[in-house]
Amino acid sequence: MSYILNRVFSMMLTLFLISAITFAVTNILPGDVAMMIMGTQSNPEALAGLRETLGLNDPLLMQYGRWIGGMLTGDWGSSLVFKEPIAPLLLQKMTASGLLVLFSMTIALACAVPLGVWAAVHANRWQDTAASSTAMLGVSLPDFFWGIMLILLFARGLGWLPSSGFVDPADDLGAAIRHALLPSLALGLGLMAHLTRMTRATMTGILKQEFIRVARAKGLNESTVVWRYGLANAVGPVMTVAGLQVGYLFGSIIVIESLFNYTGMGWLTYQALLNRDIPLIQASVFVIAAVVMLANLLVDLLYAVVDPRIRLS
Amino acid sequence: MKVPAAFRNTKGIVGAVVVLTVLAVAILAPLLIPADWATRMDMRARLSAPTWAHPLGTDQLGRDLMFRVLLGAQTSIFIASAAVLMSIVIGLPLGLISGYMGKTTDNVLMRLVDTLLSFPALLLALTISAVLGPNLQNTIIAIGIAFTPFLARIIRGEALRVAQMPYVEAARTAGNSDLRLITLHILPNIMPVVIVQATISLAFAILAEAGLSFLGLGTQPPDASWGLMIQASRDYLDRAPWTALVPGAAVALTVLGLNMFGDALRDALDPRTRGEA
Amino acid sequence: MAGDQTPLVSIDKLRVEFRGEDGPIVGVEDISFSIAPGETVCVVGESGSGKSVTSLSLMRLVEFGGGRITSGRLGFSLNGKQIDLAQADTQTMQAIRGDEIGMIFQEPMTSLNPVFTIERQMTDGLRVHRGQSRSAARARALELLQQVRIPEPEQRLKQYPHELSGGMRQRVVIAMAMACEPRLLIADEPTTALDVTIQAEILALIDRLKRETGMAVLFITHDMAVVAQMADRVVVMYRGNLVEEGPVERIFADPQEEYTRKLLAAVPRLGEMRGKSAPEPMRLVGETASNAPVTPIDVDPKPLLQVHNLTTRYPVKGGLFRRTIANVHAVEDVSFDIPRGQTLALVGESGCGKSSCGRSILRLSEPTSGEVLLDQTDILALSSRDLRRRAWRDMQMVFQDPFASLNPYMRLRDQVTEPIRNFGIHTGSAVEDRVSELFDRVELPRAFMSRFPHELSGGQRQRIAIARALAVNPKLIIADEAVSALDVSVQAQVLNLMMELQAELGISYLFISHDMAVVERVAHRVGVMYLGRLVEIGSRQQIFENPQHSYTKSLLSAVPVADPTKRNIHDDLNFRPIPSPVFPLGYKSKPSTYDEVAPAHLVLQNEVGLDAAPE
Amino acid sequence: MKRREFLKSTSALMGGTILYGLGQPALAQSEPVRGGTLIWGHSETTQNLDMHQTGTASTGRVLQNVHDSIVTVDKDLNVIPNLAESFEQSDDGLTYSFKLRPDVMFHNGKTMTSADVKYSFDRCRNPDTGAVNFEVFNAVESIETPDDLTVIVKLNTVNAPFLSRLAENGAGVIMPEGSGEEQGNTPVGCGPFKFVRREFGNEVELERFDDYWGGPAYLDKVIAREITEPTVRLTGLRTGELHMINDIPADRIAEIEGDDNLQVVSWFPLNWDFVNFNHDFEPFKDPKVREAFDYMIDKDVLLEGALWGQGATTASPSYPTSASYNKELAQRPQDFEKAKALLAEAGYGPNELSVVFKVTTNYPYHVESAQIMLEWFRMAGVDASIEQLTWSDWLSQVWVDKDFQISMMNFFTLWEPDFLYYSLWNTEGAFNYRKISHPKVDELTAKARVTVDPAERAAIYKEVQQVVHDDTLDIVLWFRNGTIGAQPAVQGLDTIVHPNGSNLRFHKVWLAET
Repeated sequence: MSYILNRVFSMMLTLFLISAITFAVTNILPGDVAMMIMGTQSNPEALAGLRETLGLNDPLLMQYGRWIGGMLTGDWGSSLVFKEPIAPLLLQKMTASGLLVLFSMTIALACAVPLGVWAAVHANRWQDTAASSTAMLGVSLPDFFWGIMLILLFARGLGWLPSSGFVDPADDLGAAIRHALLPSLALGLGLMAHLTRMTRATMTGILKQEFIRVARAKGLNESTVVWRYGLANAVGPVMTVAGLQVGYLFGSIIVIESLFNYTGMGWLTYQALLNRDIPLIQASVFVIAAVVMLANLLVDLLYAVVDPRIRLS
Repeated sequence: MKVPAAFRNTKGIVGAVVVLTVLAVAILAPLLIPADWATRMDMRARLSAPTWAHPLGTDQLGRDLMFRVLLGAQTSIFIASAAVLMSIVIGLPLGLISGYMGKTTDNVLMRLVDTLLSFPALLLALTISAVLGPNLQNTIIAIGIAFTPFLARIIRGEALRVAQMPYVEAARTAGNSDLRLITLHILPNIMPVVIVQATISLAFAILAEAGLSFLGLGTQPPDASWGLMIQASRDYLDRAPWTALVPGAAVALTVLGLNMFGDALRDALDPRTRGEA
Repeated sequence: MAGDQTPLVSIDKLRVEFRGEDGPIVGVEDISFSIAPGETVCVVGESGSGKSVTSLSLMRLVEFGGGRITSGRLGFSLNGKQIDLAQADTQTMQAIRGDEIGMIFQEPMTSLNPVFTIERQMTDGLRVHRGQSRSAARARALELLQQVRIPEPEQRLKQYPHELSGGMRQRVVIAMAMACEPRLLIADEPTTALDVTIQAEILALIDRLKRETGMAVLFITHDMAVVAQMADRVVVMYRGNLVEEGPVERIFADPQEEYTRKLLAAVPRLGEMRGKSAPEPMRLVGETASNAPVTPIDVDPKPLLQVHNLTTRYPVKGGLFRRTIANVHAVEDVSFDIPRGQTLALVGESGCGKSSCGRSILRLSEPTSGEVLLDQTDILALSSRDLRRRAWRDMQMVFQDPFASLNPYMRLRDQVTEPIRNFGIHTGSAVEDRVSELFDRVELPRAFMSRFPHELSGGQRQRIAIARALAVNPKLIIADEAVSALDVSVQAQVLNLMMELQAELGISYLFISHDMAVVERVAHRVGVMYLGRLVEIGSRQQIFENPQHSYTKSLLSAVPVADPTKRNIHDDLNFRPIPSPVFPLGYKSKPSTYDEVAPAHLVLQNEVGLDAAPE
Repeated sequence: MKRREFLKSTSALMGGTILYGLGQPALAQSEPVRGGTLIWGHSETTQNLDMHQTGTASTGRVLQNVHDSIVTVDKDLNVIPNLAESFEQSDDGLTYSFKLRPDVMFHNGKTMTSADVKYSFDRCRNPDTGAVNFEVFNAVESIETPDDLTVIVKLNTVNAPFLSRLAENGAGVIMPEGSGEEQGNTPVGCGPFKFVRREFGNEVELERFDDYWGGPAYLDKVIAREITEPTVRLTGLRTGELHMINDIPADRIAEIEGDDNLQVVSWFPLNWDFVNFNHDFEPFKDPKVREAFDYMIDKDVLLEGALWGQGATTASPSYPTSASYNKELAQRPQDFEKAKALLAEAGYGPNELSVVFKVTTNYPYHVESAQIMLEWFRMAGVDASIEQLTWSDWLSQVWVDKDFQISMMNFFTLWEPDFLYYSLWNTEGAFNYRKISHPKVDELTAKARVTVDPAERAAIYKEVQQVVHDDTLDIVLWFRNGTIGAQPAVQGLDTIVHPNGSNLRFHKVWLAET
C-alpha cells in the first residue's frame, strides 16, 4: 500500500515538473497565436488588440498560474486557432490514439513474446539468427516507412483496408477497427521488433538461472520449464520494457497519424505545433507526457502483481 | 594479433562491413560526386522508373535518386553522429556526476531526467525544432537534446555500479582525487556501455532525423537527406514507389548495420555475456 | 554399507566437450567411477576440475549449458536393468530426473523460482512423476517440509522464496529433490554459499536423509573439510581427469597422488594449532622450509590502531521523500586495539558487521560515532583531504573479489604506481624501481607489469592487490575476506605471503574472515562479531581453546574438520537464526559491556538484537 | 495554341471564373433531384468556425454554405444585391443605404432585420472581436437602422472599395444578433445549409436549411471530410468513399481527366503566386539585382515543375478578366548571361551573393518552386539555401517581422484593384511586407483612390503594374488553377465555384441517381 502511495506521490511531483517544463518550452516557441489567427490579414494594431484579448500580454508566471489553475479545476480552455474546448477534444483524440497504442501493443506483444522466447531457447542457433534478424530489420526501418509500405500493400494493392481516416468506435466499431488496423500495424512492427529483442535477451538470462536447472532436474518437460518457469519470470521485465515503449509510441504516432490522416493525439499535437496554438500545445504535450508516465506507473503496479518480490517491499 | 571480439561473429562482421560502407559513402561521395548532381533536375524525366540513365529512378523534379541517396548519406550520417555526440557530451558528465555524487545531486538530476523521459523523444525533438527553427544545426540540437535524458540515465546507472566496485574504492584509498577517480577509474569502465549505447543511439538518431524531415522540420531541401527523400516521395507513392524505396532501403541498411554492430559490440564488451556469443 | 551389490551408477570413460570459439573445449576428459546404493561419494576438486560437469552429465543437464557427451557410458540401474543414461532419450531422462535422481545446487538464493509459491514448486514434480492430485501432492510437500525440519510448514507452502532465509531455501530445495524418494541425490556444492552454521545444518540434514532413506549421494565440493565430514568414498578430480579414488579414510590418511597430497596439505584443520601461541604459515607440499613458525617481531607497547566505541549505521530509506525510516546497525559500539606487527582477525557470519567495521576504520563507510586512532591520529576527525593524504598512507585495504578489485582498463604497473605517485612517496626513476621491487616482493614476474588484470589468475591478481596496498609502506592492512575467493592451494600461498610480509615489515593486519580454520592459523588475536557487536575478543588461544560466549561456541562447533576421523557434524545441531540488524529510528542501543574472563579476554554481557531473548 | 495564350484570348470574352476541361459526363446533366448526402474530401482542416475571426480559406470554403453576405458579386465581378434587396451610395460617397430582403430566415428560426446587420457590422469592426476584416469598416462613422429593413452606413471619408470589400468572405456576412459567442463552435447564419457538427480534424456536417431565402438546396447533407493528404484524397475518390474532392494533386490531373468514370472541374484562377524580395536587404535595394533574379527564372518551366502545368503564367496580378489586367506586360525570359551581367553591374561577381529563400510548407508547391529556383540561382552564380517554415513561422518571420531575404507567396485573386495594388505595393499598404517604398507606385495608387472614372482608374493600375514589372518590385509568376474531381453522379458543378475562385457553393449541386 505504501508502495502505491509512494508511487502516486512521486507521480504528482513528476506531473508538476512536466507541467512546468511544458509551459516553459511552449512559451519560448516563436510566432504567436494572434498572428496565426489573423493570417495574412495581420497588422500590428489588430494583433495588439487580439493579444490583449487572449491574455498573451500578462506576465508569464501569471499565465502559468492561470493555466495550472485551469487544469486543476477542469477548465482547460479553448483552442485558440480551432475554437474547440480543449478538454473534450483531448479526450476524443486520446481515445483515438489510445486505440492505436493498444492495438499496436497487442499486436507487438502477441508476436514478440513467442518469437523472443523461441529465439532464446535456440540461442545462437539458426532459429535465433532468423528471429533476431527479423527483429533487427523491424527496428531498422522508420515506422512511417512501414506505414507507406502497408498503405501500398493493403490499401492500394489489395484494397482490404482503408488507407486513412479515423472512425469513432462509438459510431461504428468495425469501421473504427479497420481504420486503426494499418496505423497500428505500422507502429506495431517496429515495436514488435524491439520487444522481440528484449524478450530474447531477458529469456536468455532467465534460462541460465539456477531455478531453471532445478526445474529441469525435477524432470519437468522442457515446454513447462520454458513457458511456465521461464516466462513467468520474463513477464515483469518485458512488461517494463513494453511500458517504456508507450513513450516511444506516443512519439511515433505524430508521424504515423499524420501519414494515415488518423486524427488522434499525435495529429492534434502536430497541428497545434504547426499553428502555434499554445493552449492546445500545452495541454496536449502535458497530456501525452502524463499518459506516458501513467502507463509506466501502471506497469510498475502490475509488476508488483506478477512479481511477489516487489509486492512486499 | 588478436581479432577484436566484436568481429568474431558473423553479425559483428556484417554489421561492421555495412557501417564502414555507409561511412565510406558518406565521406567519399561528396568528394567524388559533384554536389549539384543531387539537385540537378530533368523536367523530361520526372518520376522516371529506374533506367540506364537513372539506375535508381528519379524523383518528382527529375533528380537522380542514386546520386541523391549517395550524397544524402553525408547529411543523414552527419546529423545523426553530431546529435549523438552532443547527447554524449551533455549526458556523460550529467550521468557521471549524478552516479558518482549520489544523494541530493543524484535525486534532483534524476528527477529531472525522469520527467524529461516522460516526453516522447520525437515529441521533444519536434518541439525543440519548432522552437529553434529548421536548419541543419538546429536539427542536430533537437535530436541531441531529445536523446540526452536517456543516455544520462544509462550512464548514471553504470557510473553508480562502477563507483561501488572494489577497484574504485581501492583507487580511492590509493590517494586519488575525485576528478582522477572519475576520469581514470570510472570513465574507462563505463566507456564500453557508452560506446554500445552510442552505436545504437546513432541508429535511432538516423530514424529521428528521418522522422523530423518527414514532418518538414529536419534537413531543408533541396539538400538530400534520406528522411527528406522519403517525405518527398509521399505524394507519389503509388505512381513511383521507388522514390520511397530507395531512401528507405538506405535508412534500413544503415540502421540494420549499426544495430548489428552495436549488438555484437555489446556482446563483446559486456563481461556478463563475454565469450558466449 | 554397500559393496557386493551392483552399483547404482557406473560412469565409464566419460568425456564431455563444450562448444568454444576456437573449437571444442574439453570439460571432462576421461572419468570412470561408480556409486553403490546408499553410498556417499564425494567428488572433490578445485575450480575447473570438471566436477560439476560430471554431475550435470549424469542428469544430462550438461547439454543445456552447451556441453556434449562425446563418449563414455553413464550406467544407471533402473528397475534391475542397467541403462545408459548417455544414450537415453528425452522422455526417459525426464522420467528419471526428479524421480530416480534428485539434484540440489549451489545457490539456494537462485535455485527457487522467485515468482512461484513454495507449494507450486514442491508439488509440480510430484504431479508429473506420481500423477498426484493437488491435495495429495500438497500433503506430501508438507510431510517433506517436516522431514527437512522446516518450522511452520503450512505457512511456508504459501510463501514465496524471497520470504525465506538462505538456509531455509536450501532445505526447501532438498525437500524438493527428495519428493519422489530418489535413489540418488546429487548435491552440487550445496553449502558453499552458506554460512558455516547453516552449512552444518544442511550437511547434517543430507546425512540424515541418506541414512533414513538409504539413497546414494553424489556430493560435489571443493572443500576437503566437508568431504571429510560427508564422504564414504572420495573421487579427486583435476582438470577434467580423475586423480585418485578411494575410501575417505584412506584418502586422508594415505593419499597416493602428489596432487591429493598438495590439496590436503593446504587445507587448514581446525584445532591443529591447539597449544601454539603464535601464528604459523600454511603447509605447502614441497615448501617445508617455510614451515617454521613466524618469528614475532618486537611488540611495541603502544598499540598501532585503537578503535573505541565504533558505531556505524546505514539509513534505510523509504516512504515519501525517501526519508530515513530505519537504521541498519551494522557496527554497534565496537572497541579493540591492534598492536604493531600483529594480526587481529574479525570473524563472524555474513551480515555480522565485520566488513563494515573494516570499512569504517578506513572511512570508506562513514562511521556514525566512536573514535579511531591510528598512531594517535584521530582518523574520524580528519578532513576528506587529510584522510586521503595521511590516513590512507598508513592504512590500506585488500578486497575479497580479486576480479573486481583491479581496474580492468589499467595496466598492472600503473595500478601499483598510482599510490606511489599520489602520495609522493617516490619520484622519477625511483618509482619504477619501487614498483619492480614490489612485484618481486609479491613473487610476480616483472614481465607482468605491462599486463592487464584479465591476463592474470585470481591468486596473481590478489598478489597485485597486495602489492598495491604495500606500495605506500602502510602500517596497517585491512584484508577483507582477502583469500576467500581463492582455491585452497592458492589461498595458502597468499596467506603465507601475507605472514612473511608481516614478519619482514612489521605490518599489522585486520584480517576479516568467515573461515575459522584459516583464522586459527594466521591470527594473533581474534574478535568474534555477531549482529554488529563484538561478542568476544581475546588471543587466538583464548578464543579457540576456551571460547566463552555461546555464539563463539556454536560457531566453532559448526566448523567442519578436515579429518574423517573427527566427524563433528551431527543432526542435533540447531542454531538460532540471526535476527535482523534493522532497528527503528531513535532506537537506543545499550553500550557494550564486557566481562574480562581472562587477561585481555573479553566477553560481551549484553543481550544482542532488537528483541533479544534470554539464551 | 498554347493554353496560356488560349486563356488570354478567351478571358477577354468570358467573364469571371473560367471553367474549362469539364469532364464529358458532366455535360450530359440530368434533371436536378432532391436528396442524398454528398461526401466531399476537403483538402484542408477547418479552424476557428467564426466567420469574422477566421482568416483561412479552408474554413471560408465550408462556411460559405452556412452564411450569406449582404452583397455579393456576379460572375463579372460587379457588386450585386444579396441579402440586401438593393443598395444605394450617396453622391459624396459617404453614405450607403441597404434595403434588406424581408424574407431572410436565420437557421435559428428568426427573421433577419436591420438589427442583425448592425450587430454583425459592429461585431466585425470591434477590435476586441479579433475580426480579420475589421479594417473594412475603418472609415465607418455610424450604422443606423431607421427601420427593420433599412441599414444606413455613414463613412467619414470616401472609401471606394467599401462595397466590394463587403462582398468578400467575412466582412459582409450577417449573423443573427447575439450569436457572436457561439459562432466559433456552432456557426449560425442564413445560408443554404445549417451547420450540424464538426468532428474536429475529421469532418464537418452540414444539413439543408429548408427555409433558405433563395430556395432550398437539393442535397440533404454535405459532409466535408478533412483529408489533407492529396494522394489519400484521390484514393478516396477512386474507391468511391468520396463523391468529390477539391484540389486534385497537380501531377494527377491529366490522369483523372483521362478517366471516364470521373469528372474534373478546373477553373482559373484559384490564386496567383509571386516571388518576393525584401527591399531592405542590401543587395535587393538595387533594382538591377532584382531584375537579375527575374532573368534567372523560367516561369513556364517553373509552372511545369511545381504545378505540373496547372495554371497560366502572367506578369499581371490583376484578375484576368478585370479591366485593370495589363495584357501588354510580358514576363522576362530566362537569360543567365543577362542575369550575370546585371549582377556584375550591381557589383556582385560570381558566387559573391548569397541569399536565403524562406518558403512555407503550407504550400508544398512553393517548396518545389524554391528548389527549382535555387538551382537556377546557383547556375547564375548566386549561392542560395532554403529555409522551410510552417505557416505560422512564415507569418511571424516574413509577414510581420519582415525578416527574410527572398520568399514566395500566393494571394487570392482580388478583384478590387485598390485592395490589391494599394495594400501590396504602396509604402503604407497593409500587405507590404517586402518594405517596398516606390514613390511612383505610391503616387499612382493614391491617385487611383480618388479617381472616379473606371477607365481612367484601370489605366492607372495598368501603369502601376508596369512599374512593378519594370523595377521588378516582385516577380509575378502565374495564376494557379483550381480543381475539383467528382463522381459522375455529382451534378450542377457548373455552379459550385464562387466567383472568387476559392469558395465552393453546394446550393445548386445535386446527386443524380445512378
